[in-house]
Amino acid sequence: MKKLLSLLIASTLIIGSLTACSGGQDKPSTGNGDAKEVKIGINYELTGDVASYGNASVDGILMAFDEINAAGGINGMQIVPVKIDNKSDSAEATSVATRLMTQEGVVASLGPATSGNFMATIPVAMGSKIPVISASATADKGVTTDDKGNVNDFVFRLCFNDSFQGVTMANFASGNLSAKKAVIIKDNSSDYGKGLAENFRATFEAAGGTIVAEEGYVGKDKDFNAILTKIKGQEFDVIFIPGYYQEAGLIIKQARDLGIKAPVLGADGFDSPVLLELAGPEALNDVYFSNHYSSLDQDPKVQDFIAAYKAKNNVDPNAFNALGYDLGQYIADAIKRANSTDPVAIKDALADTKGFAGVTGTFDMGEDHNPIKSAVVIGLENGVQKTSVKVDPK
Amino acid sequence: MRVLSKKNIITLLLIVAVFAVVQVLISVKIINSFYEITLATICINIILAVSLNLVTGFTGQFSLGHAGFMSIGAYVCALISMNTDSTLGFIFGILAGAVAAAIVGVIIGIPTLRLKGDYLAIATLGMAEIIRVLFLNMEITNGAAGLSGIPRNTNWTWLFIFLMATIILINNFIRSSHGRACISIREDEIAAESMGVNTTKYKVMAFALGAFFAGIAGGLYASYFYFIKPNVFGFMKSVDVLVIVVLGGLGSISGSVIAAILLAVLTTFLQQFTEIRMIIYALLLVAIMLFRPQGLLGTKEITDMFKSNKNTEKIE
Amino acid sequence: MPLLSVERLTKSFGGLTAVSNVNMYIDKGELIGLIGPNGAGKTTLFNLLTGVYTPTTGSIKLDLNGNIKELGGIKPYDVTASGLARTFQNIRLFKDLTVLDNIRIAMHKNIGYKMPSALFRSNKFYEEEDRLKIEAEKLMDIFSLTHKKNELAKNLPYGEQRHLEIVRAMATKPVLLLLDEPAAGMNPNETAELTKTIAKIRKEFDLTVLLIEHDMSLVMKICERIYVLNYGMMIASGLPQEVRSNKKVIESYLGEDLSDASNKKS
Amino acid sequence: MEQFLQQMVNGISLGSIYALIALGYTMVYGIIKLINFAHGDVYMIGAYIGFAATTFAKLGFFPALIIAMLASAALGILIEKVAYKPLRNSTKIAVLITAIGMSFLLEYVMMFFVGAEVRSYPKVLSDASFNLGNVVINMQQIYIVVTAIVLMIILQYIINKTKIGKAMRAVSADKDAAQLMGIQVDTTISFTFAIGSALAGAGGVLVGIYYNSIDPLMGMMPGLKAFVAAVFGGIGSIPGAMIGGLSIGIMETLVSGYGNSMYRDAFVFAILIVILIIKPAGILGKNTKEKV
Repeated sequence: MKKLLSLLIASTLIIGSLTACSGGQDKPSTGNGDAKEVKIGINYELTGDVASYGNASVDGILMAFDEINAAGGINGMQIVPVKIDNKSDSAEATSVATRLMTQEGVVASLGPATSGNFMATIPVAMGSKIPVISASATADKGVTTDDKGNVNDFVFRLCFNDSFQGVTMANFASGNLSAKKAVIIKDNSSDYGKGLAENFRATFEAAGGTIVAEEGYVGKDKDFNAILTKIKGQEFDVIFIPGYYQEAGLIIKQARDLGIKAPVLGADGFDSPVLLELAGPEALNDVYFSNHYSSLDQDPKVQDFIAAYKAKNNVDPNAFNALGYDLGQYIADAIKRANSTDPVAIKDALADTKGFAGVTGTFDMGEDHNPIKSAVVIGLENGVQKTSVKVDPK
Repeated sequence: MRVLSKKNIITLLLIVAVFAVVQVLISVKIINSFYEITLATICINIILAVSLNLVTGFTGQFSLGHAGFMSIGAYVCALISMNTDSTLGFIFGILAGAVAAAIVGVIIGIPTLRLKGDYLAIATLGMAEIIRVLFLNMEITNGAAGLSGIPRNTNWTWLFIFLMATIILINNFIRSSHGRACISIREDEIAAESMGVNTTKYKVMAFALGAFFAGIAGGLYASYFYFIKPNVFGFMKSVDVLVIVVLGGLGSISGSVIAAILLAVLTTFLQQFTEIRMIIYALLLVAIMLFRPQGLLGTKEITDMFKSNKNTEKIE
Repeated sequence: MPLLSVERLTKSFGGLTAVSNVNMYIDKGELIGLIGPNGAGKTTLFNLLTGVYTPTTGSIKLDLNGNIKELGGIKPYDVTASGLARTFQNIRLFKDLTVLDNIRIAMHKNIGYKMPSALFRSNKFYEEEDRLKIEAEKLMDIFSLTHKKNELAKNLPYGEQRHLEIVRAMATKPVLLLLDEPAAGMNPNETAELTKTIAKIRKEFDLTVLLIEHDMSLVMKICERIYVLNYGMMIASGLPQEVRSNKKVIESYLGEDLSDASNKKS
Repeated sequence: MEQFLQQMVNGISLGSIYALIALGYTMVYGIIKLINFAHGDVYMIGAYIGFAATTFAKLGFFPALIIAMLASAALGILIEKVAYKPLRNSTKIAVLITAIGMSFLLEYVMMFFVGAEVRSYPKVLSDASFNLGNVVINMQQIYIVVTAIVLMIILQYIINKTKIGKAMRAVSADKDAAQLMGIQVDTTISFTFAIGSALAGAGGVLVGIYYNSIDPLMGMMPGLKAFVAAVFGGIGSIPGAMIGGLSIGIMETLVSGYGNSMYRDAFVFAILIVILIIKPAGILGKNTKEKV
């Protein structure tokens, strides 16, 4: 009886693994091939908690790929995106990355959008020697460098890390706004919110300011009246909201409704037309956030992208769209410069990027695989971008 | 030692053979690293499902908080093996995580297991949410950012060892007087009490044992997937495990094993249907429950089917 | 002191007093009947004796060779461990388990190994399981259920299910067996069979029995003493013939002639 | 003190939303003892229907509310007929898994069609606010509380005074007996789903207007919290759902306002567990013990 049981387990295990195998007999053809097309993996959060960020990034990436393909591709090769959903789950992200690299024969993989899920793909990339790039994984530690500080060769990102934006906004608060007391309302359910909050606090306090309160919320919350009422009773000069537009828009609206007039600060998570829709124009005064670019920028690259995106999707692009678009351009540019579909050559080209001019800024790829680019701090007036201050990296 | 009966030794040899075959397939790369991940997911899910089956299928206590116990095992194992990166550290981490989960299981089980049915389900769901919020706010767990860079000290060998240990030990438990006491609670709690079964004790025992093995699964998960964060162990994870158990059949260990494999193959297959994968998954879930609400095997084990065939043959 | 003595036992649910100030005793070896019309509180009294309900006031004392134990308010499994076992009015077998498993579960409290032995299958585990199986088979032999040991309880015919309930209760090795309407729903043949069985187990296991019956034919025939409950109160007690002629008892049965009543089958 | 009053205002308006969803939960649970996990998603669909009605059809608040309620009611009946009715004699857990499956289905079908991004409602109700002392009250908060109370009163009336209400209570007490008494059990259950879902749809529209933000996964957490509220108040009891919803809303607000906002959800669930242990039937529920 037990024998039969285990026999069965055994055979199902084998059958299970074999059926899994039979699905993928098509040979992974890493690069080279007949050089008519090049496969690029897209490993994003298309369903689950953070699906909106994943979908927005993929929109941008595919828009870039479409443009490139329409213009004849990379050195004559058409880009074939292999898009797989990771369900906003880190283990699934690992599995998808492995699938893309060992099964689908991609030369590079883009995404995931959030730091944790991106980190889950890093060991796979390092093992398979195929580059992974994220446009929005902002965590300071454990992304492009490992915990000992060594650079992860095959890992790149296009965005700022949390410390840069946290520090930038803290300096902006104490410098430009002469704030002495600040309140932090952070997205406690995302690594992004946590990282920004920590860096903001450290810098702001070092500059002589005090954090009078630090409150938290979780993604998809809609009611912030309780914490806003609580801080309303305290004295402070600015509110820092490390989080995404979906909640930040509501927080700003509810704060203004309750009569809280203090300036609101945020980071690139604010950059979305949805912020304006949620908060309404009246509430969006005295709101400042750091971003990669400003729509005020008259650079034709920026204006063309905004116009093209709008023509296609009927809305203004958000930060994920823009970063995704640049990510698509960036990988294509690297493949072109490498003039090869060998992942290692692509990796070298990615690392050796100088003066890449994207929508989200012109950058050199740094030694530590973080882009060296300046940020802009955008000021909103009635929901419209009115001011932008450029902040250069140290 | 009667445990070394001929039957059991043959079983053992078969288990070793299965292990060896898969090991060979891995080393000659017929099972490549992608399928190896699927295999790992299957092993971890089987451990989770079999341990939940002990609580929900055999003892009849409806739990929606299995991911909570898994997360305890995962965090404890991750923290220990990040500080002592060695196989010994890993083994110690796994066991420490499992024990921690079992202790929490006892602490939570004693008050909540007096509840019945849906109320217990909601209470266990709440308990798992509380555990998750604690991990989200603790310094040592690094909050929402999670723990990354967990050394991968696990591989097919360890996964298989823990998988087999889980199946064999839970199977042994079920087929002992203690296990029968648990089953009697599922069948009729009042009658069980009147037959001298200390229902609270056995519910807590099953709950703790289930938590222990969920903790092992968590440790394996942390160690295999390098990275954990609180949101991995949310309500959805508990539901995923419950779906495996119900799909396989409440009270059927082999059912859980088969369902875990089927679902893993299905998920892998559905990966390519990016936009509609969750729709297909949901439709399948509803359809299976509509057409086979008792699950694939009901309360039977796959071995029972062979046995009943044999019996009828004899009679004829 | 008698084997079981119940003193001033009362149970109220909110405003309703289901059992009120009941006194009774059972001597070792007796076969006692507890009768009364529907809703008289018989099953409530049973549930108080077996720990399902906690008494509002009063005491239930069990005397095992001078070792006196209070049963009121303790858990059903502790009551069972003290030596009381019961059957249920509406059969409560473990329906989806085999006959053998039903019996083995009831033997659980006498098992001689601990959980680690079960998990790792020590020699003790095998020895004890063997012993259990032998004992269970002995019990099944007595009730001629052996050939059905692998049948699911729910597949047995009604009469055998009732039998199995008794066997299962016997498997807990009780000193006092409480039978809750064992003949309910049985035809005369089955009832006769049951009567024989009860007599047999009394003799073979040196057992004391308390029997609830709504209908009196069985009770009058085999019980040595009878208690009569109505509206939660003990209205009469004594030998069958005394009870039969008791005015209060007759009234409580709506003036029916009890000889008639005893011929009727419910 | 002012702050406390303001927090109570916040808590009551949040609680009213939980109460609206909880009412549907409690009715469905009361009648077929099923945790209808898809209920939170009916609320989400209601919000989207209201969104479509106000944005594309340019309807006002009341027509949009009515349309959303009707459509949600129809959806509720459909879900019941397709997914739950065939399982009426199955195990509880099979039905629960089906409910979870339906919940996923609704969420991801919506995500497929409308995308994962949040949407915002056009302004169909005045969001003017006025001050009572230093306490700010938004007109929309008043709309929400009033709508919740009115719907609860209507519901209480339907259940206690009408024929169908009587049928609902009968089916909830004993389905088989009700059938024998000539009550059409299926119709009654459908009706219950219709009313419960209509309430959820109304909740969705109100939330859409009040918070101005809807997305396909918006039903998950409020759905769970509303179930907690229903259990807290005593499942199967209409006033219980109302009290439970308000209590959960106020408790959350107080934890965020005076305690640590990061432990808000943990606190709510801890309270739930404590309530379940000391009074398993909830505040207004009746304790029923199994007959032996």
